Amino acid sequence: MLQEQAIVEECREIAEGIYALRFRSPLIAKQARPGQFVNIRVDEGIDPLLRRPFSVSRTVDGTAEVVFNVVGVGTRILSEKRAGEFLDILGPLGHPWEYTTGFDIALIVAGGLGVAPVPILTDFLLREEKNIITFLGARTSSWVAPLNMKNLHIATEDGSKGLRGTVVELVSDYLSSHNVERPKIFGCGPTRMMKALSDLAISKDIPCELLLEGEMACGIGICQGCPVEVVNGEKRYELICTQGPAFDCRHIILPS
Amino acid sequence: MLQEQAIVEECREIAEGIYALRFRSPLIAKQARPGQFVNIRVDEGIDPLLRRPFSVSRTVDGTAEVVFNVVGVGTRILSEKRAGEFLDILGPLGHPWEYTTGFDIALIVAGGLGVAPVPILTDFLLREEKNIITFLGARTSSWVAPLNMKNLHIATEDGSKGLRGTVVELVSDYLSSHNVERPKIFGCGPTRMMKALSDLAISKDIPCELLLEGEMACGIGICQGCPVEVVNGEKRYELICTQGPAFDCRHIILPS
Amino acid sequence: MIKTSFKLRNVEFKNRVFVASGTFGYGDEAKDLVDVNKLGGIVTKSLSWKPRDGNPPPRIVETPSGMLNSIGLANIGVKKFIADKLPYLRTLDTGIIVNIAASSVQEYCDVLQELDDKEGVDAYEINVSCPNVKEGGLSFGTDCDMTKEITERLRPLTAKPLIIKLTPNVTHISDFARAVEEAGADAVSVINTVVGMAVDVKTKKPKLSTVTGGLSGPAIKPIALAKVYEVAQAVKIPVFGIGGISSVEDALEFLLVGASAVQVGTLNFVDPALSVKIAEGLVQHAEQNKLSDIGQLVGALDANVEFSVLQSWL
Amino acid sequence: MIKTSFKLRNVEFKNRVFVASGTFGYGDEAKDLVDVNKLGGIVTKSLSWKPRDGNPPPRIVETPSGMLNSIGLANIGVKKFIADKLPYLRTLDTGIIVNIAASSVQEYCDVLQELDDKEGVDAYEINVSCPNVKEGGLSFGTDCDMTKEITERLRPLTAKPLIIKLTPNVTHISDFARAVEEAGADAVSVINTVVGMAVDVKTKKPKLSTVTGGLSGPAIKPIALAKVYEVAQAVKIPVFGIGGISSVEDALEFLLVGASAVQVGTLNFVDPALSVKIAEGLVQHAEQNKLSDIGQLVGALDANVEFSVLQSWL
Ligand SMILES: Cc1cc2nc3c(=O)[nH]c(=O)nc-3n(C[C@H](O)[C@H](O)[C@H](O)COP(=O)(O)OP(=O)(O)OC[C@H]3O[C@@H](n4cnc5c(N)ncnc54)[C@H](O)[C@@H]3O)c2cc1C
Ligand SMILES: Cc1cc2nc3c(=O)[nH]c(=O)nc-3n(C[C@H](O)[C@H](O)[C@H](O)COP(=O)(O)OP(=O)(O)OC[C@H]3O[C@@H](n4cnc5c(N)ncnc54)[C@H](O)[C@@H]3O)c2cc1C
Ligand SMILES: Cc1cc2nc3c(=O)[nH]c(=O)nc-3n(C[C@H](O)[C@H](O)[C@H](O)COP(=O)(O)O)c2cc1C
Ligand SMILES: Cc1cc2nc3c(=O)[nH]c(=O)nc-3n(C[C@H](O)[C@H](O)[C@H](O)COP(=O)(O)O)c2cc1C
Ligand code: FES
Ligand code: FES
Repeated sequence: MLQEQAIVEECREIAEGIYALRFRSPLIAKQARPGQFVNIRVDEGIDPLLRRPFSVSRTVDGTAEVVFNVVGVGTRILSEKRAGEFLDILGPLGHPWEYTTGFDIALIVAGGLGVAPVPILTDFLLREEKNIITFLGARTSSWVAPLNMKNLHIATEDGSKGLRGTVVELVSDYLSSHNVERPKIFGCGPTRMMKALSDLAISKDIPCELLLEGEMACGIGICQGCPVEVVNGEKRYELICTQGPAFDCRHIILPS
Repeated sequence: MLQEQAIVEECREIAEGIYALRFRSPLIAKQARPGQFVNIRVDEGIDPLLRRPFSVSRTVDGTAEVVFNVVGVGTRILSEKRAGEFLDILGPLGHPWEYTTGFDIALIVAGGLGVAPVPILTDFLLREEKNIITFLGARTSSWVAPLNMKNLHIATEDGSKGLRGTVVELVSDYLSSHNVERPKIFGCGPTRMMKALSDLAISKDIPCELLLEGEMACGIGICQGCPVEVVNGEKRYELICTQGPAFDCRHIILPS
Repeated sequence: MIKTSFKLRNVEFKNRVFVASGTFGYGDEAKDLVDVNKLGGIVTKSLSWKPRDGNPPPRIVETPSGMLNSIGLANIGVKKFIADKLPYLRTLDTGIIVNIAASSVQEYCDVLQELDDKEGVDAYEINVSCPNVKEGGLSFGTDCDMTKEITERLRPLTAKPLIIKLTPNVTHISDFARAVEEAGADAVSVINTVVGMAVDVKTKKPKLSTVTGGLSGPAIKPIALAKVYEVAQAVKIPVFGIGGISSVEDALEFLLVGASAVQVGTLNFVDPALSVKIAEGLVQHAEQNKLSDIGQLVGALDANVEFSVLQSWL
Repeated sequence: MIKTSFKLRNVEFKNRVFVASGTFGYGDEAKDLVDVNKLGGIVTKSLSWKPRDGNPPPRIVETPSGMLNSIGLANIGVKKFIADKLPYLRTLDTGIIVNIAASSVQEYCDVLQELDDKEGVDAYEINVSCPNVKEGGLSFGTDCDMTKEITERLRPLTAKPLIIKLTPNVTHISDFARAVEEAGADAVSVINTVVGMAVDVKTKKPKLSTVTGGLSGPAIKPIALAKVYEVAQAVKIPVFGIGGISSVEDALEFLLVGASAVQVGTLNFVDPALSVKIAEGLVQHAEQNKLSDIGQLVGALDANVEFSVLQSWL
């Protein structure tokens, strides 16, 4: 973990309102593991005050990339960054997905901007020589499709692209019609999707780690601002920023 | 007076840390009189919260120009504006210099960024067919010199450029060695300079109007935030933004 | 047609958006920039019996997302207001709420009585954030008994709506709201500015001539919302929500926590047309949410009240 | 060599810059990012007798130039702190101030006594912004008598510096400062967070699970400065100035109005290295201004005190 003034290498719109920002940081590029995030100070001023957390999406040649949706003032400012500007970045942060042991086939399930960490996850799974099946919501598939996605299945709710239905229905159908040996689900997306995915994983008795989001002030465990309720823990809450963002779906109670 | 989203036509650095920003506004260009100002919202956010006031420096072909020094966050943001961006502008505001009657020869005396309104003042004085003698501090003379300045006298305190001494000493010397018929002083600059200028005007019995600055929240007379102490007024204070910024030097007590 | 109006005692205001005292002059200065006839009303600058010069400069300083002021209640005095400003205000098709400031209970009464038979005054807002000269300059507004006494003394003097504007600089603002409700106030305005200060580290001098001043603007919006919420839970009379409103969403927040109407203050300096935009935005919001009356938003907060006892454990 | 240290009772702190309670965890989390040995000290997260889960999410919401929190004093409890955190803290070359929270006077005493014979604890800071369970959850900190009682009860239990951290959510904070000074406190910390709230207008729900929370960050800096100034005028014991500090200039403002030391809070989340930058920046400032002791800045405000009585006329 370090705080640095990284140089922006590129910031481009990859789909409507969705941007990929790449910055130079050999250390983050080297240390980041799938599911970890960086906490970015979008502006040197004091409004907006807090850093904004983003999953590391890819790491290439000493650079790291984040992919984000413009939803408010912070992401708007970030989307206006240009190559050569400096960006105050803290990272890599958080507890990554367990991508090495306990499974043979990785089922990656991402909805919406949950697609962001899928490229880095795929990279590391491939290094571990795992089999991968990827289920994505459609919106950003045009960006990730040309990357290293494996066995890509795409869903849209209206069936306009890929299969019709939610991404979780897609996984469910797939599991019903295929024999998947020693699978593990890697989930990332909106809370509602994660809930459905968690239910599916539990009912099918498949290991499943979900990447959570939540309001964060610090991202490094010093503010206690990012609790998630857990079962069978020492305490009632754990911190998303340091004990997560990757959590075993059986360990957490997703907020309703 | 109007509030409008004006398009920036140009923003260029004219001397170190000093910028000229030109925006399209046929109405302000038409209505602005020498000494009036515009109040600019430098950013659509809420920090910095307040507008920033700047003298109208020139008006050309439906555009108006302001000239400013980068001294803080607002002027920094303003200096980064690019052609084509929108700028929320309120203006023209304030009570201008009386540039039409009561004198034949205009002595324009500007120190520091007080040079900003000199070009528009010169334009209007010329239209009134007044004689003009201009006394400037050196720093921005390279920018104004090629404009329409008349009978330009430049001073620097160290004598490195123009005459050695303060701009007020320059005027004083000039008045001692020349016979100036029906003069009037138009002063603009730092408070200390304005004080000396005021003293000079009073001792030589010359009419003199000074352009004041001061903290402003609204610029339009609704906050009572910009008082200047006056003598022989109905009240103890008048408002710089509406009753000024141009004041007869005999009417005001400059803050110490 | 969406109902936008709301009634206070015997006066119907066209809608629930006002401009706050001291942030819109006497209502005539910004007439080229704002169509005040689209507002619920204008609250005037505080008026005292005699004209007041106000404080020496600097009176204004910007702070993070806010500003401090110490205007010193500079005003033209009630008589000049009646002679010079009221005739114009009378021609407007909007509510005119005259704000009154004073340094003694008697002065409050005198100013109100001077105004009460004049045409064009719809209601009074009483600024109790003024130094009580008898008590060595301690603010009336931080003394619950004094605040109540002012209300009790003013109540019999007028049949028009009497609004007491409360200061946030007290421990339990709801005590003050209850006291003035009991004393017959028709509404409360919440909040006036929060005491604050700023220092110029180069000169080592305070940035305001009076050392401390009043903090306003978006910075105080969270504080104002909490105070409005506290007051709205405590009293039945309507609350004017004030503090840092800079958007339609901000206004909605105030309505949801229990304000019956809102006042736009500091942001008038930044965007004089904002109050009208908010009035229009509320109507749009009502349309989109199929409301027939903006009043349906008032106090519509979906809060788990049980949890709120946890608040003291921050 | 410029003197940076300052003494509180029997403890010498290396310099006048600290990190505030609840904004730096237990001091070990950010060790890769900040060299805490360059600070005057660390104030720990508030500790209670038993571990506390804290409040449900959301606990955090950003506001204009600030943030609201309602952590609910989530903490590991004093015993686990002693077992798991103190051994590491003991290895540091910086002051360790343990902050204590409790829901009864007895609990304050118990926590302090549990700590008092442990090596590595330099001083206590008492967070009185906690609900007094006996009084139905009303905060100790808004009750001057309770605040005094806590101080009186704790004073005989320790020879170490006892710092009482005051809440700004009261009418006259100087009354509280005087009360704890009388009761034997060695210093006061000013301020804790300001009560505030925020609403999600889409869901109509409060943005914090507890409805209201504590406002911190640059937005409250003007309020904090005014409170520190008020307290510093009222008592002789040192004041820790806290509230929205985001730069060396901000720290200077607090020193000038009378703080003997400062604590950096919310800004640790934004720039974990800020406190060290401020400690270094103060030394530079002293060099540039030819001061031999940072202490020369304390209370060096050049204020015209006569004017400050005008403050109530905002
Ligand atoms: C560990 C982590 C990883 C994340 N990774 C990504 C990512 O890879 N790509 C991406 O686009 N976003 C990601 N997010 C969400 C991202 O941080 C928010 O979208 C961003 O902070 C919004 O900032 P803003 O200033 O634009 O929006 P704001 O103005 O702060 O808020 C606008 C809207 O977004 C919502 N919002 C704000 N913060 C969050 C948050 N932390 N989580 C969910 N909703 C939020 C607000 O409730 C509001 O409705 C991640 C969040 C976390 C905690
Ligand atoms: C009527 C009027 C006309 C003006 N015309 C011009 C002009 O033509 N060109 C120009 O460069 N400046 C002009 N100024 C000053 C200009 O408004 C300030 O420089 C500007 O507001 C600073 O904004 P900032 O955010 O960059 O600085 P801030 O961060 O707000 O402040 C930085 C420094 O500038 C000082 N400062 C801030 N506001 C003012 C002010 N209003 N007057 C003097 N000092 C201030 C502050 O005390 C501080 O030391 C004018 C001011 C007024 C009132
Ligand atoms: C410059 C200024 C002058 C003010 N003058 C008055 C006044 O004369 N009387 C009064 O009751 N309130 C006065 N106020 C307080 C405002 O009416 C309002 O209550 C406060 O500023 C909070 O709202 P805001 O954050 O929207 O500004 C003044 C506020 C400002 C900023
Ligand atoms: C997330 C958060 C948690 C806090 N926790 C505590 C706490 O446990 N005990 C305490 O005394 N103060 C606590 N505080 C208050 C701070 O120590 C400080 O007094 C306040 O935030 C004002 O300073 P700031 O504006 O620099 O943050 C907390 C503040 C924040 C933002
Ligand atoms: S975001 Fe601060 S502890 Fe997790
Ligand atoms: S700046 Fe508001 S009255 Fe002059």
